[in-house]
Amino acid sequence: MAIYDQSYTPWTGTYTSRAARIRAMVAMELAQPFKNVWVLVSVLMAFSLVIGWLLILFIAGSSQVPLPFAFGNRIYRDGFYNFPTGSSFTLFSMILMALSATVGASLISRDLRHRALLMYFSRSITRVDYLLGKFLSLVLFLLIVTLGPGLLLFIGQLGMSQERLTFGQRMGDLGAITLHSLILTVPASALVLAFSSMTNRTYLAAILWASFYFISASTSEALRFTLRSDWPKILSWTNVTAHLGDLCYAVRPPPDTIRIPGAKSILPVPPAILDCGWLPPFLLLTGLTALSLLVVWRRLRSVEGEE
Amino acid sequence: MIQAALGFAGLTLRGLIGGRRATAAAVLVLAPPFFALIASMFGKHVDPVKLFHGFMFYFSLWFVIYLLSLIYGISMSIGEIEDGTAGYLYLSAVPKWLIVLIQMGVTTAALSAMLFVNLLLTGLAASYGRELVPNLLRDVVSCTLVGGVGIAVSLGYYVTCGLTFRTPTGALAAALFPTFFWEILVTSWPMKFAEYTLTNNLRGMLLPMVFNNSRGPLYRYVVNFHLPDYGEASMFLSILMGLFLITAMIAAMNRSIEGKEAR
Amino acid sequence: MIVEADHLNKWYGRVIALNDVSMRIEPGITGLLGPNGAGKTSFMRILIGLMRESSGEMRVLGESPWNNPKLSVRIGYCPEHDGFYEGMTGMQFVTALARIRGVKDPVAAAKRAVDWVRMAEASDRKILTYSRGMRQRIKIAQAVVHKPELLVLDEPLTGSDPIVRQELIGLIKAFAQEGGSVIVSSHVLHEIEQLTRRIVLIHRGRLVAEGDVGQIRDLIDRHPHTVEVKSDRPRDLAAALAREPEVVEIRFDPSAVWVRTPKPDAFYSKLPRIALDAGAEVKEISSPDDNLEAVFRYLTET
Amino acid sequence: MRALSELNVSIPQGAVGLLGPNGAGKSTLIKILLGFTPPTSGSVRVLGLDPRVAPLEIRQQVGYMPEVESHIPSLSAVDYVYLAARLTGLPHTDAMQRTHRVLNFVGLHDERYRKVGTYSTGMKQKAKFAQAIVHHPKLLLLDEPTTGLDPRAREEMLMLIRDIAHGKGIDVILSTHILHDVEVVCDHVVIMHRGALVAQDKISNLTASASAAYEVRIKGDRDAFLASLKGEGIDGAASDGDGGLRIAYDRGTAPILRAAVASGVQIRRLTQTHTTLEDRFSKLIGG
Repeated sequence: MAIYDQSYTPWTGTYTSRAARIRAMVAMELAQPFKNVWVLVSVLMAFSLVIGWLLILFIAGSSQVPLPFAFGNRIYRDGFYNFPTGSSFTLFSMILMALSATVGASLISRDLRHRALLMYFSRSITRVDYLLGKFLSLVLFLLIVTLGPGLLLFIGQLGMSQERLTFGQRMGDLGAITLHSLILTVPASALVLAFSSMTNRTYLAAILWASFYFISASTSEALRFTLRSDWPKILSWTNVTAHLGDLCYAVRPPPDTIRIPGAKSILPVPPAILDCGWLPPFLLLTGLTALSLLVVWRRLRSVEGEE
Repeated sequence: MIQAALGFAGLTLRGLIGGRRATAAAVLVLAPPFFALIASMFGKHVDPVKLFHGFMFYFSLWFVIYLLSLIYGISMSIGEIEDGTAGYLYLSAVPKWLIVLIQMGVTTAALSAMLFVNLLLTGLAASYGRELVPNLLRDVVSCTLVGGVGIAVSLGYYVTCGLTFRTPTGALAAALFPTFFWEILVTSWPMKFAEYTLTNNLRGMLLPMVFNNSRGPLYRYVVNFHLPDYGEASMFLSILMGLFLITAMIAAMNRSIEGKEAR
Repeated sequence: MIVEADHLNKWYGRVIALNDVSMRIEPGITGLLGPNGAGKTSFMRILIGLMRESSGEMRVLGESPWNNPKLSVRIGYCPEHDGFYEGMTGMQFVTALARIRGVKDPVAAAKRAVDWVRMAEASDRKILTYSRGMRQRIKIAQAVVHKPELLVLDEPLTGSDPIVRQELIGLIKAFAQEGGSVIVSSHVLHEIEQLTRRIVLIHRGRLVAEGDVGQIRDLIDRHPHTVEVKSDRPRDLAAALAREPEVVEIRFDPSAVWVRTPKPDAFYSKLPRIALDAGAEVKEISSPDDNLEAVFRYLTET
Repeated sequence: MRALSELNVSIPQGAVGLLGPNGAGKSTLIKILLGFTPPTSGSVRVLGLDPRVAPLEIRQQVGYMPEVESHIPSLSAVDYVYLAARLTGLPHTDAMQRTHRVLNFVGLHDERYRKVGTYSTGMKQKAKFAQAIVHHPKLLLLDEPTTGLDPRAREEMLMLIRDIAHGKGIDVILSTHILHDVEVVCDHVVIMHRGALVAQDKISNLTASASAAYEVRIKGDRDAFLASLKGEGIDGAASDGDGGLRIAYDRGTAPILRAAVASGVQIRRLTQTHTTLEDRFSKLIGG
């Protein structure tokens, strides 16, 4: 008879790389939000926007009615990411805000509340790894609800659009939605993490982020109204992200004419949301992202050594 | 009993100051005057009345009241339960429904006071370097009254959420999602439902009190729906206020304060 | 009867915290004893009216505690976990709680309570700065500030060092001597023993036993014990022990003898005599079965 | 504030107890060893490495069990320990195997799939212990591992630590203010007070010169027993604050047994302890 040792046994083996450690952290964090029914509901909401569009496309396609609104890449910019166009509160950015508030706000505040940082930092990771892990997990989660529906729409349009496009144009669209998704998710994630690291009460972090979002929007709105000028638009989070997102599609303007018989006209392209090109908003977002990450980093440094 | 009730009022007031939430509230209260000041300092051809009304309309009476009541509504219900202090409160000479009533009454009054400060400062900031906004005090007081109703209604809803849900995240989600999708999105959409949002009712009440019943550019967004007039709005809001007050009291009467071991 | 529980149940979702608990508690000090997670806290929280039972009935001082503020002010409660308004001073905290419980002169009452727990010097400092022992004492001060008839203390002695523990025990006893009733929970038998002889055992949400400490100790002797005796001459000792009728099983190795006995009481009485007669030097006597945990095992697993 | 001052200590291999009252600087020392906080002045070597230079390498070979809860309540014990293993750098398969192995070892069986947030204190401590050993550290730092545990859970935890500290190739530093824990687990003890080293030696050395004492738990008439002890010429009997008696006497157990026979009480437990360590330690705490 052979008896095998069931007690503690030593382990020998090779350690994985730091990247693999961060990946493990991301995988764990990514699995968390889907256990929450509210989060699932809003993820479904994001996808249902797209599914609605695909239905419309399908019906229009099968009855040979061209939809001017869906031509070019306007289906992404006006129909999905920036819908409803021109509003200071686009539906999609609200969904994103609510999702990042419920999912992201707990990421660091929960570790602060339960002192889990001690466990993390007694492991073979640095502060930067930790920060990167949390950041990536939030960005990836938000990409699931931004790029995910975007890709679905892209594939649907591939099959049902009544427009003939070259391969280059298709790839241009793909690049544009990817870029647009990143613009929507990356700065938001950084900001949420910053708020999350400021307090050990998750709900407060979420409220802080929501406050930031709405204050930026309403300040811009109120200033625009009172000053009767357009520059305060840049103060609004929604406007900045929507504007930069819109610019992603500028490579491929919608066709002037549509060759399909029966199509009468094309809706005019709405003017740019901000009249300042891409640089100022881009700098603004980059600056905010960098600042937020710096805040988190500083905060982690002060927390790590604490009792 | 009366003394105990007063004790609650004192305790609630104490809870309003101190901690991160007070900082957040202070930021919320001071942000509009700050931006208004910047606008009136650096803006050219600024009309103080427009500036003041714009901030009041888009800022104080829209976000500030909801976010303030959200912060305090959540922290005075599930927040206290989570921190372990609710156990002390609910072992008192005062029935739970009355505790909630006192807490909500005091908080509403205090938040209205904050709103008053906020509006007054905004008005003063808007008049910086120019003549004072005419009827400033009248506008501030009437807007505070209207805003107070909004605070009472939303506070009632948030406290109900905070007392019904078992975790702060659940309560927050239940509070955030409907409010913001309903109040923020639907309010300015040209659709029929828009007349049933809290915000549009508040704005309806504000119309005769501040804007002399003339729909200026601020009300231009009202398309395809009927803006409730003063009577309709006050009726709607009182019903809502009573409803949420009652649900909050019922929730308090039924809430078990569990220890940490339950989770 | 200060507490009467009748078929009390409490569930959290599918987790059961209390399972059909019926008991009566008389005035005086009563110890609620059970390991971590036995359901002591749930029982206490139902008792003071913070939680509602899932089914069954609880009566405290003749009334139902749920949503009963008149009863609430007759009970003082000291929770296990720390939850304070950290920004308040100890005095402010106790005064505020005295006020909401309808005490006539809250400031004087708070002062009395704070003095009573010997926190007078520190009472003007913020709770934020308090040490563990001070937090424990301020919790007790708030529990007695409204002169309750019944004091409910959840694990008041856990984690405090021996000096603080003795002080707290003194306070609790003093409260009982002035005519109050106390229900105190713990997971350590001798902590409770210093306070009272009346004990209720709870394990896995069930009432396991109740009675006098002596009876509980007798329970320990009602089940078989394995006794380890370390000695220089285990062989001789084993031979002597083997003659005793109480011994059913004997093992030994060069350093110790293990004896299994179904009658521990009789066995322990004889053991010193036998060892002396056998001329063996006893180095140690110990038994894994001579403690409360063994009682829980014995009572719940058979 | 100065937490450690002029501390010169070299901690040998094996199971070492870091003993001292609260605020003695034990936690600070551990944090310096892990590289969380750099020492204001002076130098440290852990397993031959400098924590300021190579904290990650050290942490791969060191397991740490913090005093505070430090868990993630929404994760199951399996996920929690697995995450800890992955963060140290174990590959997926190894991490999964090790996770289940150490959870078995610490005695978390069916509960391992439950959320850690729902655990009792004892189970939480076990999960914390599991995450500290999952990567097979060379050195295990345990900060007050027995706080808040009921007696049974405490013994279980001490047995686990003793088991891991002997014959598994893991050195243990056990920081605690409870003497009993050190005596059960460790071979070596480092006593600290107010940030300074007070004593450091093998436990056997510290106790060898000591006069022995006996801890006795009796059932029966305590006063009669004490009187009989006096009759046997033993005076130094005192309550040990733990429900038993401490008898300072070192010439065999026979007089104690005779006293028990004479007074008719039962001896339920009789163990030998050592006064010096106890005395030294209580002097420190008192002073």
